[in-house]
Amino acid sequence: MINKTVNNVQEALEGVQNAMTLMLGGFGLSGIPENAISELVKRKVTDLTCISNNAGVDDFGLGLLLQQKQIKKMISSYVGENDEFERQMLSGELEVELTPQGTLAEKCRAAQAGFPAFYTPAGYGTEVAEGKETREFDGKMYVLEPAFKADFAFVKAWKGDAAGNLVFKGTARNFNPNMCGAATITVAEVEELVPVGALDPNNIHIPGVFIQRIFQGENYEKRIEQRTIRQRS
Amino acid sequence: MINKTVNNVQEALEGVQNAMTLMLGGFGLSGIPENAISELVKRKVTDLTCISNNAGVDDFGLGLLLQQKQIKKMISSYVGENDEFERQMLSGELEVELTPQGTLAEKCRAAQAGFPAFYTPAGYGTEVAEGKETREFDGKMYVLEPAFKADFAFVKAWKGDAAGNLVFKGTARNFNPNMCGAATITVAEVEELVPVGALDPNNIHIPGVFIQRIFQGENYEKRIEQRTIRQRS
Amino acid sequence: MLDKNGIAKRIAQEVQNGFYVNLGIGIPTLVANYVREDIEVEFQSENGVLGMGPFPFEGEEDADLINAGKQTITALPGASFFDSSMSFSMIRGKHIHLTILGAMEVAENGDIANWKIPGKMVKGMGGAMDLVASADNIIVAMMHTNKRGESKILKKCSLPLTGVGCVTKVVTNLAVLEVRNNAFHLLERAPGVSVEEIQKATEGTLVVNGEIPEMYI
Amino acid sequence: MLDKNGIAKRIAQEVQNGFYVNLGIGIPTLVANYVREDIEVEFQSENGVLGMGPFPFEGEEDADLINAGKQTITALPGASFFDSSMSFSMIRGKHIHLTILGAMEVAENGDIANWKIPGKMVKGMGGAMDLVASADNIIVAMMHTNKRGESKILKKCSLPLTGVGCVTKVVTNLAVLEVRNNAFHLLERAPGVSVEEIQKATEGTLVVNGEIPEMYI
Repeated sequence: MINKTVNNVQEALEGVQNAMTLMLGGFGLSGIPENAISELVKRKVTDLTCISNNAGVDDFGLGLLLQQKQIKKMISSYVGENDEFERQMLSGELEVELTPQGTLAEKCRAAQAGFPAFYTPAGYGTEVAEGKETREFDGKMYVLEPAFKADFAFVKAWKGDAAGNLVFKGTARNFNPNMCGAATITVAEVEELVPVGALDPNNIHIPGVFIQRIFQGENYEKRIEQRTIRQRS
Repeated sequence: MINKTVNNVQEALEGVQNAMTLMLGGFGLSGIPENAISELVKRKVTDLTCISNNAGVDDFGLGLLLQQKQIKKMISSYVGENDEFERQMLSGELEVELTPQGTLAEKCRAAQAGFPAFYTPAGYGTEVAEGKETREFDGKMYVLEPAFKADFAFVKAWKGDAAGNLVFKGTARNFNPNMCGAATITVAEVEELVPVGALDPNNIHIPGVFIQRIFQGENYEKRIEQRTIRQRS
Repeated sequence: MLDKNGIAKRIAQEVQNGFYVNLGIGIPTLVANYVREDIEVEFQSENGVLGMGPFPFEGEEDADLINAGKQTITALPGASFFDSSMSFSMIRGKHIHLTILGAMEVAENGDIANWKIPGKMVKGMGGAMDLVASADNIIVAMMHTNKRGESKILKKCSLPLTGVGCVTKVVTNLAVLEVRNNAFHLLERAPGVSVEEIQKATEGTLVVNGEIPEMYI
Repeated sequence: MLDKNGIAKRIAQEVQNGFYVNLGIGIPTLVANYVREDIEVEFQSENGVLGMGPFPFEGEEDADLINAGKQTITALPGASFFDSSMSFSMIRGKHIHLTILGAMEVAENGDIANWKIPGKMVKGMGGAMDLVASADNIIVAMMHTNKRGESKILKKCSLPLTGVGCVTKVVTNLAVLEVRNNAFHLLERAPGVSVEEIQKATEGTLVVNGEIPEMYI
């Protein structure tokens, strides 16, 4: 067994530098690497390109990095929950590359799986496809999308072990598995670091081979973005 | 919940006809859809194109269909365990399309996921790439491989429920998940059909949306091809 | 004339037994409330759940269980969770039978715009571009006109497109329209709404063939 | 001169701490027996297991747990099972550090042939084409010559290729060769084997630089 554990978030982020491209898991605020984001804020690294489906909210998630103006460019599919984001984008301070959600996921997965590019129907005929190669297969048009290239991927899992094996919970899974192994270094933070052998090998969502560093996360807030309930009848 | 259960293998194979293209899960004899194969033998459908990583052995797995000369063409990555296969191939009775194992898996997954084709480095510069489009990305050469098109996919899971959700066991998983939803109709046979709700939604390998029919399989032999053991010291 | 719930109620009639359905944010989310209970349907949310149930009871909300609108939800028996890549495999691979989503504009050739107003609003397309590019059956839920009374049912979209030639049906507060052969074919009128009123509110080509029945809601 | 176990033993020295390793059928499978026990290594089998352990004890064989050679195996603590697509994501995505496989022929430009003898034998390539096209570090384990004494270390492969320009090292019963700049660079001699013997058994360009040490086995 190859041991991937590091002692803390500081060790986990060793090597992160200005102007790097980072992938960050999560959908909305669900399943985001809270510890890594906090540490990025502390480190004050700037000029970052962040690949993340969303941009957090004003005071949580990637919103914290936006507040500090650490992000040069966002690659996301949906960013509509964040006033500071909108301000920076409209003022031109922030570069934004909007990418269809399924394309975003697959650009991660392509990087993980060694595919240089792929054809997807998403965005054909829209401004998303402008300047991109398109091609017909069986009478339908597709857009060629290249795999992402990133320096670090930060993912958050529910449980993990020293071998780097990960298990996610509910819809907090989302982009996290697709980002594992899609960057030069993948850092996993987990709510619970369990002993090796405690995870059923049949139920591991991401095998440790895709992970370079894993650590026990701390103080998860797991904020709910849209609390919706129904009445007990 | 959309109920996918059918009563038996006969119902499960309704609509299978001569000259169809079938996908069959399994690696070697591990995780093969034994019940579906038996029923295909009984139905005496012929001129089949079978997509399966291996071709079984002489008297088990797809070897049973080869014995009855029901297969016109095999699409596989490795077929070296089967004398009757070799005989039919060398005599020209059987058409064989050998495909690298990872390419085979991804041609299934591409069909499942709505990708028309993909670029893979496997086979570049070999006879596998002859007549195929090749292309350079970042200084490396890739071969364009189209997604499979199949009429039926037959997969074998360990556990499943009426919603079509599937869980596989050990290395019997192999190609089975990638073939789910990769054909017009996907038929899953399971060792144990469990009540809806019994499977942890977090640990489902294949969601039921990819499955059209599911049934409780019977009389699994689960033959071991290469029994290797070590001595107790 | 229908309100949002009325539109959702009418669209719910399009949901057939055995359908996997993806519901967009807004009016589409309401559709789940009106689907007949005697048919088998499963709702997919593209952030990674199939078999989505109603909102949770108070105190049972789970930050790890949300829908594509970031709302807390529940999962029904038989549900499954999966990653984003697999979620869009379901969508791109045409395993989802029906997509219901909102729009800012729809054109008579089936084009749809719903993600960007240049210079004003750019929230992003989320999963909408994948959905409309992949699904065979796309129903748009929307108001027939905007707040200034201008038609959103157009000859040609003026806003940046989400997808081309993809919308199959539009259900608005005024009418049910089928999009076919570069025209909106009027299928049904909302209760109390005349063909003339619909014609007036429609900038795109409207085809009216014979007697147009009122919706049965 | 080495036997099969000797070749495996020598190759085991190439396995470094922290390596994920894919072992082909035949001699490569034996390598696992000789890896130093003080380093962390995991073995992947492309049919869908990472963290492969030794063969099971008698009576503990499981039809649902085999390796790429269809042999019954065990899984070590920390192991994981996955589908074929993900297995080749590991391989194609360069997450596996070392691939060790057998060959029928290797050429001085790094080409390898190991899956077909036209008209005689066609077992198929299995995962070999994916492995050699993807891995950065490919070691071939083979006999230096065939049964008729003819060299298998060639200027150019005569058999259908498995991959082009990919082999980095060859370990045979006679020598350790590095494949670089269109030549086989002799790194080590097998115990008791002279440079002349290796030269005689090698049809491809052999580069001999300075004193060639004997292997330390």
